[in-house]
Amino acid sequence: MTKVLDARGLNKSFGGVWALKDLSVDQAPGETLGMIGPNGSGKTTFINAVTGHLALDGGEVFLDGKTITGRKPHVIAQAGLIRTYQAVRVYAQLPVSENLRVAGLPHFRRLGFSDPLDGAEDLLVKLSLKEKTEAVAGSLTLFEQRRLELAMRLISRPKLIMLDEPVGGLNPGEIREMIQLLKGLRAECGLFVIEHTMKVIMELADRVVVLVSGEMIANGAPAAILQDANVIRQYLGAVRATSR
Amino acid sequence: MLSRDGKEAVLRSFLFTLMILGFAVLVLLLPSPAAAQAKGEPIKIGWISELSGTWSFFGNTGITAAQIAEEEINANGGVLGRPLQIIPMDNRTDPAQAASAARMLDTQNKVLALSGPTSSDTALAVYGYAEQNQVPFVVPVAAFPRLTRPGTQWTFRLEPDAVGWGYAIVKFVEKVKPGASIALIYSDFALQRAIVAGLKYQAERSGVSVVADIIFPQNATDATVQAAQVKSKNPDFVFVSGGGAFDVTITNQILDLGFKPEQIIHPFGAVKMILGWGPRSIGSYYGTFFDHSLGGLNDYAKGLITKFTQRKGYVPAYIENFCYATVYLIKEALEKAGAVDRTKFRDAMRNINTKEITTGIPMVFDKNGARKEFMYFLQMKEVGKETYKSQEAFYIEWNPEVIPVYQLAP
Amino acid sequence: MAYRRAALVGLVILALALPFLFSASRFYAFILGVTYLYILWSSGMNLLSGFTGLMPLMYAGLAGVGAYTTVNLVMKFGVSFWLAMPAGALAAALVGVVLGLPSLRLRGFYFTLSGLVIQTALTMLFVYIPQFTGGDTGISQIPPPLISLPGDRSFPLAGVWLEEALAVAALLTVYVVHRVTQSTLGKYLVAIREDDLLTEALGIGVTRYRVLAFFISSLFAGVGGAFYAHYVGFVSPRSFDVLTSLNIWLIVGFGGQGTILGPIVGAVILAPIPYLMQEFYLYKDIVYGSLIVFTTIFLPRGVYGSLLFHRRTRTSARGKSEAARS
Amino acid sequence: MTPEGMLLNGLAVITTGLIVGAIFSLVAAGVTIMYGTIWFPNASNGQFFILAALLMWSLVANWGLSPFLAAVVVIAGSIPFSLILEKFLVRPFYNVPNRNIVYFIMTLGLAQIFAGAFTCTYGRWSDQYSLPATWPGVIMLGPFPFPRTRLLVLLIALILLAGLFAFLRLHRIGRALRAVFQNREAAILRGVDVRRIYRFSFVLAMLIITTGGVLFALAYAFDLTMAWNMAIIAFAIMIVGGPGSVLGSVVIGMIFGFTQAAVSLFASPTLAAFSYLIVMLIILLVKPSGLFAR
Repeated sequence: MTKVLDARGLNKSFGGVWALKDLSVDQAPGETLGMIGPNGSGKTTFINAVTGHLALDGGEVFLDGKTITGRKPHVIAQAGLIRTYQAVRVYAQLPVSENLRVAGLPHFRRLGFSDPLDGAEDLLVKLSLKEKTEAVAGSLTLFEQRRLELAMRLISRPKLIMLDEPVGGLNPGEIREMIQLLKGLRAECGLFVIEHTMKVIMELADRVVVLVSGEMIANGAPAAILQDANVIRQYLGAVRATSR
Repeated sequence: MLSRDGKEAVLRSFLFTLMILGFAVLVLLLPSPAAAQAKGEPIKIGWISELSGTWSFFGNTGITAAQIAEEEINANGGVLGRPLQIIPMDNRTDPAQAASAARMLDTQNKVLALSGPTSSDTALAVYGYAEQNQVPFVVPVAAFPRLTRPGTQWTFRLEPDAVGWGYAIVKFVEKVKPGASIALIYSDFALQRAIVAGLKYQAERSGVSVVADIIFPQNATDATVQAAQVKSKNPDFVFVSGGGAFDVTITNQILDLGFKPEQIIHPFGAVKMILGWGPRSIGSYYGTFFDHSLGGLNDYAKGLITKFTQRKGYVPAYIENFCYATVYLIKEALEKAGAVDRTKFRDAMRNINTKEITTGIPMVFDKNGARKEFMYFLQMKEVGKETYKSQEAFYIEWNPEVIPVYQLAP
Repeated sequence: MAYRRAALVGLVILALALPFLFSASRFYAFILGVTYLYILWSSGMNLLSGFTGLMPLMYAGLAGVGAYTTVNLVMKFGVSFWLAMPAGALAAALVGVVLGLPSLRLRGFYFTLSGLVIQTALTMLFVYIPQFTGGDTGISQIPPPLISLPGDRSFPLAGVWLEEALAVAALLTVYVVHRVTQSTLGKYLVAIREDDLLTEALGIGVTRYRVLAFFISSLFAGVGGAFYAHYVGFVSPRSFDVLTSLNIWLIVGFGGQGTILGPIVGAVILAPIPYLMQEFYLYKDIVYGSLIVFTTIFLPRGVYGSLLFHRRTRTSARGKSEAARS
Repeated sequence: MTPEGMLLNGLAVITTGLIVGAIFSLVAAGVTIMYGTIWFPNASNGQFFILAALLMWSLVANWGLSPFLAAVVVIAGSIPFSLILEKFLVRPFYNVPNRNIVYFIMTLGLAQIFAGAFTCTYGRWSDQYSLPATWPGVIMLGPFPFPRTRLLVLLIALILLAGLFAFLRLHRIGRALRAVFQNREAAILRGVDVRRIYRFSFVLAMLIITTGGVLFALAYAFDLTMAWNMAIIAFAIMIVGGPGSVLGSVVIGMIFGFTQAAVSLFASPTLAAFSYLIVMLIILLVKPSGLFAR
């Protein structure tokens, strides 16, 4: 059956330095894919390239079997592939409801709804932002903003959300909550998660791709990855060292 | 929003800005000339001029001369037994502002007539309003021909038009050296374009050859290269006319390249320009319509020169004289009209046949309000810090349409 | 809401009535007309500078394009003002779209700077093509718009009636801008102003909407230019130089960026100053400059903007306290 | 054209290009330092430039000071002046988000204030200002007579530019400045006192701009319209050269100088005026960071 995401032989170099080197990643429907790797290994570059924020030097990207290679970001988002940012990004000056409205506006007709806020209620409840509906987004806590970010993606009923470090800056308690939240989403849409926190990857991902300087050095079940000597030498070793 | 320390610092910057303001106000508290005292309801003349902005110098020097005339007239019983009142109005050297100033004087101050602009663009703005709303408009200093284009009803101009100056310059060259060659180097202003149009037209007919024609953009800085170009053409005369300070820059750089002052002809010589050319330029020629070093000046002229020099510290030249003469012309026309009425005043101006108060040069206007034209050419003899001496080299009179001025500068 | 609608109706009636109330003095009527012009212009610019977050320093230049196009059509080709004006507006809008293209690449300050350059170039251009603009001596004796009646009679739309036309134009502009800001487009523009990357990522074609904003905003620049030319009766490159752009921006910023009433407040307070301050011409530039400095320092939100802001913060504070009590 | 004439024109172009370019470069360097470090796009730099020139005029033409003494006075005077400006108009905004726009608009206002003050003070005394030649006479370069004063100005300008380079490359504070140009955060991490660098670079920049004005007054007659021209030119050079790149401002400044000088040989000088605006726009679109940005 068709992959939800199928990226083939992606190449991208910045001034001769390979950010992505012949990288092929695919993701089955319903599967949650994790991506790990040291800083500057090209994880965010991968998201940027796939979601059209960055022009590729080579390679093709398919979403649900249809090509989205070289499309503009907003076209790709319309097609159902939508991303979040490493640093949380919401319209700080606007109230939560307006944030959702803007997020919904470009999609609701395509989805056959009558109102851009169709389904916003349930989302706010599910992400426990209900009582914050009228608050200005800038006044929310980081965790709340992270959740709002999710809501703004979910309202477009995407096929796949690419999350760039979704728990960045959260405390352990919040991280636990976030993981539960994301687990709850897996039924609705595909998740692609970049993380440094192994805990998140271990609990969330069905499969993990390890990136080092733009190349895939391992690809498999989280448990297996943890044992992979190559991965340990090139990446996890470093993580352990720092975490000690 | 600013952070708290930002805020209080901002308060300081507020005080600072106040300081600047206070300083500025102090600088600007210049004494305004007291309105002349005489019996009865004054006859109002709106004086729209460049009192601030790029050419504020000309506006201010001009209005000083006009106010001298105003005071003299009122000291001698005014006009028709009533005082004459000049209402100064700033146009910020901005035509649009001049147009609205005209509207204000017409509708608010209910002036009898408009006058005052010392540059063509502001004058044309007022011209448009005056002709449309039938307000008499006496132009002291503005040379663009369009101001007296055929069909003009309400506008009268004392200064000969710029295309005519070009004609006069060629006539002058023709006299000094028949068949001479001349190079043109000037800034791209409407005035200069008009002069050059007339100059080229007449040059063909007088056998004067134009060997170079170099136009500078209005914001040029340096003319050395162009001066060198001119040099390599080696003409008998160089016509030099830059905008603002660039005029002095061109002149100096032409001289640097080894031209003799005697080869340089400036189309016009306002006092600060002449002082700016400086001792190096002694021997060079400039066109003008009044100069304190002209021979046989009458008492009005002498009076103007002394009074003006007392007030401003420098001698008056043609701009100041035209503004002074304008006020006296308005007085004479009023006396001819016999009543404070716009149409009567306009007709009086049309039929006026008199002499310029200071120079005794004929003052007659054709059907378009263009004056019987004339021009002096003077040669610089000595230049001091605030004064100079020149000597008359050539004088010429001609009819406004001796050449097709309105086609040459539409 | 009801009292609000009443207030709006009142404002409209007032705007339409003022020309007659002022008609006693042509001078004050003229100032009123100019104020209407600036309401039109600043509301138009507000769509870009306020709602889209782009400061178009070439706005006066665009107004110039509109003005010169209209004037040439009317005076050279005898086209009726009412046909020439839309043409001029369209010309301005198209030029505006082209000159707005830098905004697709340049962020914030760099766009502002490019605007400054473009404005300078436009002003120079106006000087260097005298066959269309009359060069730096400008075009004078521009006739007032003609109203042609059945039976090929026609009378010039002058005096009070021209001010009425200006009032209508200003009101229409404000209304259109209001509608735009309420529409999806408006929401997108605000979103783009707040964070264009995020907006693009959410599936909104930022480029298209930026261009659209430029088109509409420049359209108003052109309309204003056309009316300016035929109302003042004179245009020259100096009528449309960078200072005019700054003036319009100052009105928007002073009144309140990104609010509907802000530009109106700003125009009503600032537009008459140069005419009423004639006697103090020496200080005019200094007062004007100081106003710019003050506005940027003390009213980053503008007069009306700050008013709104404080009201909003107060209500939201009350909201919080109630929430705390319950 | 005779070979003699060609040589004459060639030398004219070279000397003019050098002198105009050198003065442009100086002012642009000042502007670029301001923007590169403090993020302060000084739209009123033209007014400061002309202020220096006007003061020179007052001191030399009216008070009869010797040009050298006058120059020293004016340049020295710029230091306290700029310290005051820094304290009251620049520092308050150091921690305001996108302060560069705030600065830009504020300096536009400031420019307006100065312009107003000038037109109704100096503007009433004269429409143009020129100093007597500091060092009268010419030096013959082959057929080309080169005025001594301009030679002097050229030498001073070049020496100053060289000095500026040496300072930025070799001196401790100069290096700190460049560190801030390149990467503010990194500089902070490396323990550079950014506030101090800001203040210093503002004063330095003002000093350079003032010197530019002084030199211009020595070499040319000038009027108030020069202020706005200079502001635009300096911005143009900064943008094309790359904000914060002194090298860029000098290279581009020189190129501008030479185009302004040479263009009239093959086209009308009017084109020169347009050319740099167009170039600037293209650069803005293609490479907003400028040609010499690191």
